Amino acid sequence: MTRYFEVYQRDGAARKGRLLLSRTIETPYVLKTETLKDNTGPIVDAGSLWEIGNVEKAEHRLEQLRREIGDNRLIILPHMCLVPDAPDCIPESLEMLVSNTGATGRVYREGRAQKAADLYILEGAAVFENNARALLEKVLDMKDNMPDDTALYLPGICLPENLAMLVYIGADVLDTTKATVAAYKDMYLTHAGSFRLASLSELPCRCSTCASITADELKNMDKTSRSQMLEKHNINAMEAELALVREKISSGNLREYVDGQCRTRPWLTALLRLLDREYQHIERGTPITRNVEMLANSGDSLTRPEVVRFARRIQERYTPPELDVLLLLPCSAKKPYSISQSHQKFGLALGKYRKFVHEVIITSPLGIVPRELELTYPAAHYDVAVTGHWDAEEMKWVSECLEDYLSKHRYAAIVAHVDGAYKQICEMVADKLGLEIHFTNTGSVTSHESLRNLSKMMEGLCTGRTMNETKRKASMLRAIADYQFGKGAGEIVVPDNSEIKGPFPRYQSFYEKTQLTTLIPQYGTLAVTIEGAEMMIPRNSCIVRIDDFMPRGSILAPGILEADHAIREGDEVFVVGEKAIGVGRARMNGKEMSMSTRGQAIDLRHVKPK
Amino acid sequence: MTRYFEVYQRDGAARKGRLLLSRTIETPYVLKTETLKDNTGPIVDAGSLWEIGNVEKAEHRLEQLRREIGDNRLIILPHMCLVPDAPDCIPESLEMLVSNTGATGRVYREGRAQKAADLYILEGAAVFENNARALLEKVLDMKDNMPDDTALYLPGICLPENLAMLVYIGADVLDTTKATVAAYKDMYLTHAGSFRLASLSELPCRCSTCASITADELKNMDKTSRSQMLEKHNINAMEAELALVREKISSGNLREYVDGQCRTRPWLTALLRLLDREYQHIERGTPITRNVEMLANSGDSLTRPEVVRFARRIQERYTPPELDVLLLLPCSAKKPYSISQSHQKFGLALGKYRKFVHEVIITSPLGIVPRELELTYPAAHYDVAVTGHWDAEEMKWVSECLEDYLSKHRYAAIVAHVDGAYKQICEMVADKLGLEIHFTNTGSVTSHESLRNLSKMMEGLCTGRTMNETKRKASMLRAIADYQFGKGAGEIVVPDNSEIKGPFPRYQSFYEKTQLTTLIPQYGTLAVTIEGAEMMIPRNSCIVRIDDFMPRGSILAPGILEADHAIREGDEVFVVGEKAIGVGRARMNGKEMSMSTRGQAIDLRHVKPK
Amino acid sequence: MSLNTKVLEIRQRQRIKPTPLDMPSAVWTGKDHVDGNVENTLTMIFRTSGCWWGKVGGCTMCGYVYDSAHTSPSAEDIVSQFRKAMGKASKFDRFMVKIFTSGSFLDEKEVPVDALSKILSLLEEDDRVFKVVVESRPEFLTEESMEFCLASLKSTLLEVAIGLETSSDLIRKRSINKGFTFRDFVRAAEVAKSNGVAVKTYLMLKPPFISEKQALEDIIASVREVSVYSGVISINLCNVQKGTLIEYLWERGEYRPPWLWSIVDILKRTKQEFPHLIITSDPVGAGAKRGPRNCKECSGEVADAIRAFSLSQDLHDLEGLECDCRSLWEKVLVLDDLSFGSPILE
Amino acid sequence: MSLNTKVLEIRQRQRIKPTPLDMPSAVWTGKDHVDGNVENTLTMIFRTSGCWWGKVGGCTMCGYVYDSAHTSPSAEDIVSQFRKAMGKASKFDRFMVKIFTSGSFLDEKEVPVDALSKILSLLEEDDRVFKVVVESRPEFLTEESMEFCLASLKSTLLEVAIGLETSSDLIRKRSINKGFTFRDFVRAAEVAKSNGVAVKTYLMLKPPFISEKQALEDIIASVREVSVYSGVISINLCNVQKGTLIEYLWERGEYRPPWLWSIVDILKRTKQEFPHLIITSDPVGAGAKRGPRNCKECSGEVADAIRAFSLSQDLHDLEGLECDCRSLWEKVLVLDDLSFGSPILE
Repeated sequence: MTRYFEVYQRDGAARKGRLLLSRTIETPYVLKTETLKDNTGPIVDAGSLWEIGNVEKAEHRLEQLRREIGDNRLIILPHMCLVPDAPDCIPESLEMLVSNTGATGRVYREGRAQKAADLYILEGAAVFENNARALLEKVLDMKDNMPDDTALYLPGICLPENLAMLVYIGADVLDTTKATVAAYKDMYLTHAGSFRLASLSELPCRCSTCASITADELKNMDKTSRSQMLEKHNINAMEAELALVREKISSGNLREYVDGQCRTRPWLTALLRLLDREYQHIERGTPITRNVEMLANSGDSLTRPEVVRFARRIQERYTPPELDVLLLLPCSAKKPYSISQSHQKFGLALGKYRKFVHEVIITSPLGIVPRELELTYPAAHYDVAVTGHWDAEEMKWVSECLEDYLSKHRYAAIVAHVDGAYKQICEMVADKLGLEIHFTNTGSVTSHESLRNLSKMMEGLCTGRTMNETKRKASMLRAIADYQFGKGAGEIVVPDNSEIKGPFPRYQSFYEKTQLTTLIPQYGTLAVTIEGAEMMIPRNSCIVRIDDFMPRGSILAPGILEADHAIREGDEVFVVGEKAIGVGRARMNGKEMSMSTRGQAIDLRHVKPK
Repeated sequence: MTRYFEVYQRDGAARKGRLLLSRTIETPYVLKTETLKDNTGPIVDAGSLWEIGNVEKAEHRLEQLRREIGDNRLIILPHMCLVPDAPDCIPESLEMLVSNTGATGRVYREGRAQKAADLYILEGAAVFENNARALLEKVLDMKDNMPDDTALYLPGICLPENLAMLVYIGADVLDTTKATVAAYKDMYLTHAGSFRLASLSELPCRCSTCASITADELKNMDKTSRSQMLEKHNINAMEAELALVREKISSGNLREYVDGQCRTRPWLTALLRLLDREYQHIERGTPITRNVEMLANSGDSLTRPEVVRFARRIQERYTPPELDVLLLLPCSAKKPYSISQSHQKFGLALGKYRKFVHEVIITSPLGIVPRELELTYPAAHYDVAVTGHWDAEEMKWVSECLEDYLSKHRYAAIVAHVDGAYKQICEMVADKLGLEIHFTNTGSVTSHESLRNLSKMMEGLCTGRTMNETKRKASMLRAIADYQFGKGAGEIVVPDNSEIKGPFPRYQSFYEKTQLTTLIPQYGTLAVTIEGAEMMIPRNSCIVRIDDFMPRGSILAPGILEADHAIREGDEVFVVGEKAIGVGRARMNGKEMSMSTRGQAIDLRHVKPK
Repeated sequence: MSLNTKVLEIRQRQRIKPTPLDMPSAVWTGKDHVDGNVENTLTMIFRTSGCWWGKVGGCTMCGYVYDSAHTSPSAEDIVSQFRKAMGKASKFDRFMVKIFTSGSFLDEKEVPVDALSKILSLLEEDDRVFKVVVESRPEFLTEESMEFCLASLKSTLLEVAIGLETSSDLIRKRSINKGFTFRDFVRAAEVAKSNGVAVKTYLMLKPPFISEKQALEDIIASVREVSVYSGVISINLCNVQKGTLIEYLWERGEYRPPWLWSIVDILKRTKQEFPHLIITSDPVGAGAKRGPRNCKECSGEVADAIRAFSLSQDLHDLEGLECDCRSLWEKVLVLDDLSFGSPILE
Repeated sequence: MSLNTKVLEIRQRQRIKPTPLDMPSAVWTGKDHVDGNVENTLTMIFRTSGCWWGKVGGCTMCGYVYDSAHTSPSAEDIVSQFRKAMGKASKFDRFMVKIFTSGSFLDEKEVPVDALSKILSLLEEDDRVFKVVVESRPEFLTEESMEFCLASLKSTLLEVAIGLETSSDLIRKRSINKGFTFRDFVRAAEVAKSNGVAVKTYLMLKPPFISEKQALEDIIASVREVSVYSGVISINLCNVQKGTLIEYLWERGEYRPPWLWSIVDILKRTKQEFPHLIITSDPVGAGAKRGPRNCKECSGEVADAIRAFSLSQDLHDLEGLECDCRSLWEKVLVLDDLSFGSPILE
């Protein structure tokens, strides 16, 4: 839709992008509000119809302005703002205003059809400060109605304390209005909330402004100088927060930051919680995998999209191997679980019975992790605060995951080698489903006695189906394929009689001497070869259709005709064009690929001419 | 114990104080570690026995150092540090070292008898980074063994990200060791965690150092200059965080800040949770009331000391008025509840039946709030994130509070005018206790139909005991007195036949024309007159015994002979001396009053010579 | 939903209490600047059947509709209201009478012709009354109505007051919902003028949706355009009246009344430009949360200066006003223009 | 709990695997600086019943005790170990022999007198062997033992190596738990000297609890004091051996092996002060997480320079070493001194 805005990194609804104007503006961006009126900046406000008087004059002003400032600056088209609760009384003809050249911004009002623009401004955004539900509703409505490759500007609402959250819900552009107003009201802003200047005994900041003066000196300045100093500090605080948030997006842990930062104000916490309930919205932008640790560090971690997605995919896509005995195990601090001391001990205790046993790990916040998926993000990538105590909500969530699993999948026998909260969970679920679970633990799960108990229990139970080493490896790759591409994908890309090479965890599957997949341990995902891709393409999932060209290196969004909307950033995708097929890694989600006019869509790994 | 350290503000285990040395050092303080070796600073390290060689030489060095630098600088006495897990092999004679004059610091090692000092240093503190349980254990042990009016120094562990939490668990002095080391390892520190310099595309800070340079320029500097710049930034980040934390202590919302800040690292979250479980330790320093809002903004708010104390005092100290009908109501966003629109509607619906009814409000995170205590901190002072959804842990906690109440106090009838989670809680508890609860709500609790239902229900039930307006007011003051001073205090300070003057909520109780108490609406506490004090003193609680002097204005800690250890900051206390009795507000807790040699202990309001 | 529908919807939620039909809504005495002198004035607001425009929706800021009677007062009732009102002026030797209804005094549906002629005759007969000001929407200001009035009111001066609010048709239509155009006003003013009747114009500072700066500049432009037709301009400062769209928005944080600094600025600039024009403003409710205001410190003092100037027409009365909040107002002028649909609440 | 008890407790948790009694623990060949020349050396470590001091607790850094045999080897066993070891030197025309046990070669409980005299005689008989170095705790270095050795070893030079570790009695006692004093060392060294036997002294850089700077300065002071009694000083860089107190602490983040920059600094300063003293250091395990190290980039190169200097005794070999981590080490020297009981891990 735009030649002037490009998104290049995403995390949930947050994203990093660039407004490609007279100078490149990195987003998320905090606009110095007053520069909108200063025709020298990269973004210029054409003004309000209230002041211009009528649409003809507005049209004239717009034309003149565009001539004056050129195409590479963004004009906010003449607007006539109401307030959110006002009845709509804007002349229809105002919406027809367009600038035939150059970048434009438009005020967005719910319910009005939207003409093309590079930037949309949420009308009356500032009214929704402290109203989490209303703000989220408005932003979701707006996101539903604007293309992904346009920028979203929330005017007049930003403070250092809420900036991270505003970006997290999807803002690309914010402004300094509140920072300035606060300064002139003698309010001192920080990422941790605002202070009345009069109440401060020192300046809790080391910005270049605050480093130059003491609290008492500042308090004793005349009003204008004082306000100017405060304004500088407030804007510094906002820009520092902005830069931090940008770096947090880059490093893949904005969620962790927001999880803490939202505790500054109840409405921000409410916003986080409400946003998590808009799973579709936030999951769409959440990469399938990351190479940083995921911290599950508050009660609200149970609902973060990575956790919910993992649980849902287990529920919807996972098929257990054909074994009769289920062993439930506790998680370990070290990841993947199987390299931890405790799991190595469990393995030794199982010994020759291991081939009879399907292992499933119980954990908070992920719920359950079948052994085959222990490498899959975030199962091998999370860390939690360990106190030994599980709260009721954790217990509930994990129980629900286990309950869902046990009600779908039947075993001849279920053994749980667990203690404490893990055991309580097993008991609750067993009770609810009327299942018998054998508990083997006495004291500590790694004590000699407990481990001996486990061995003995298995000795008695393990008489049914078994799975040899090759099958076990194959079932791991299949489970990952199903997790990644959907149920049934595993059978295709890891057919029966596949050969599995490589040491754990660097497995590679071969079929009739041809390599089809490689397990990438860092992410716990499968990379597919071109031959694998050829087998997967008929499944018609994760497909990206491209135009009539020979792709190489990476594919840009404009070259894409259509893409599976289920594709997520980081997904393995199959490229199908008239000239070639290929396989690569998605750099944006499928909807963005289909709709965007700018940006890297796919890092191609293999191509094969048709 | 000390002439050189004074604490003047407390919040939980955190505190603001001053080291009164050659220059006054405000604590919490971040020491520039290297200055310990520079004999010109206010704190000087006399060195290690490992290096000095033997105790005689150490003694000599100490004497010489004291002569050189004078009394008003603090000397860290010669020490011989091991590491925490080392067996003790320190010569006993080393502990005997004393400086007969001037301020001193000592290294603290668990299990060793402690000689007097102004500052104690936790041996090997840095080893406990990332080990919440061990650090907390060590700090608690240390706090148990050192007087309250000495400073606690945790060396080598501080980072901007953990500073707030270290102060929250009780650190007074920290240092820059890690900031410097990080700088020389090309690590860029922020309150939100650390970054590898190489990974930064911009500097997420606006400190005077970062404002002077770009990320790329910094990366391209030679190693020494780069490290020096990074060190300056890292220390700036730490000092900004320190100043912020000090202001958060002043403003009474450090907990709220820590509640967010601890999400940076799992071990910090674990530390918060473990600390809350050390209720004795943290409650002791928590003021009884504050004049700022208390934010209950994460799952961990359910265990903060203010919440637990409120619930416990209801359980241990509260006696309901003698009425037959209990009405359970939902809380309101506006506080106190009774001025909210919803509660005003409930009141209108009750109408003439109100005098038959005892009202109890259900709320998260406080559990239950009897109407009489709705003004009492934090019942009138909290705010929560509202999403309409209650998590399982909240439900569990509130249910437990209600269950405790209903199992202790019997009514002829229980009515609950509630919906959603409130109703579920009532049902769970009714079920568990085998009680019948009448539900009157249909749809919304403030709908006409629901309110009519409530009226009708009351019409049918209200035939028993009643309470007139005066009694209702008196019962409010009594409940507050019991809450504040312990069960039975209400009967003493608001005797039968008291007259209650003043408009809600500024009630005053009179007995035989003499005023005994005033309700302070801001805090929801009672202020007692000298006549009231005379009646309370024989109860022997909240008593402070002073020496043979005539107190006026405020009482300093050294003037106190003995104080009730149950006294908390903000408590109303009764001063008993040979020359006079008095009544005032505690500025520190009872143990501190008894033990401290410095600091304001009591703001005296009334005195009467004996 | 159109603006009119929304306003009507809000109106219909209000309850109007029954009131006696022979008692005026309000009467008070005061002082006004009249033709170069400070004179006593008697202001009376009649309770009538109410403004016809207000009954079908009406202006977004107007709460006066709720002063109307629930049934139409008769001609006798209105005359009776007038007599009771005149009683308040017993202490005056000379005074001006200002007559308002919650709508238009010249609308026959509100004030029957019999009552109109009776009242004007009684005023003509009272020698103490030197001037009469009546308010009306422009559609009732016709050759006929003028002649009718002047027939009763011979030697006593007549002035008609018209609530134009702004010279911007866009704002009057889409923000205020006033229901007439600037052209309508001009026509009415010219009719008055040609009949030798003076015209007083009411303007309205800061209707909804308009930024502080836009509002300020709109009034300056309006004064300029109105000065051609009207010798007296009175600038009302919008306040939050019960049962209005403005109130509905204000309760939701979507409206802030004008700053007093804005009217000070307007008065200074317009009086300098038009020294002979009488420009007044009564800062009703100044300093209250529903009223025009600066900060708590200075609102009282600044409002007093505005009142003093309105009486004296002397710009010295507006000199020397200073407060820390003035620099905040200056920033608000800039930023409120760039907030895209939300007022800067402080 | 005393240091000795703790060390013993840790020792008792280790399992010692049964090994053949007639095989030495280790044998290797190398080059050493000997009296101004670089010579071939054959180093052999006998498996004996073990260090008597190690059996009752012993040194905090020493894991050699686990090289001892589970039952006492006989004199024949030891001689057999010797013969097998000598096989490794078949390619040499001239070489020096260095004999270690996990304790003291001169302790009769470890090496029976028969074995001792047999081995020394065999060495004397072998013309290729020009010098023999044997290690012993000082208590076994007596007039009697010297005379006994010299009786067998006539023309072949004898040197005794003593693990003094440090000249600080405080550190040796409370950090290393060595079980003898500097005075004991001096006595032993003087006995050797008076018998014309050369003394080589082992020092130990960075025992537990000691800061990097203290450790560095302690070695410098030790070299100074030892130089009076010993012509050859070899500085061991503490590494984390299995089954030691150091390992126990290291696993808990409470010990960091010394920086290679520290030994470079020590070598430079001591060699400058004592140009005629032979000062060597073998950076065993350099760069490994359990070994002495700088950063990943430079550890290899710096360790090579240290080895080169140890052979050449030429300070030029230590010139030109540079790495970004050097400035970190400089900061660590300052800060590790002020960390009050926790090492600065990096």
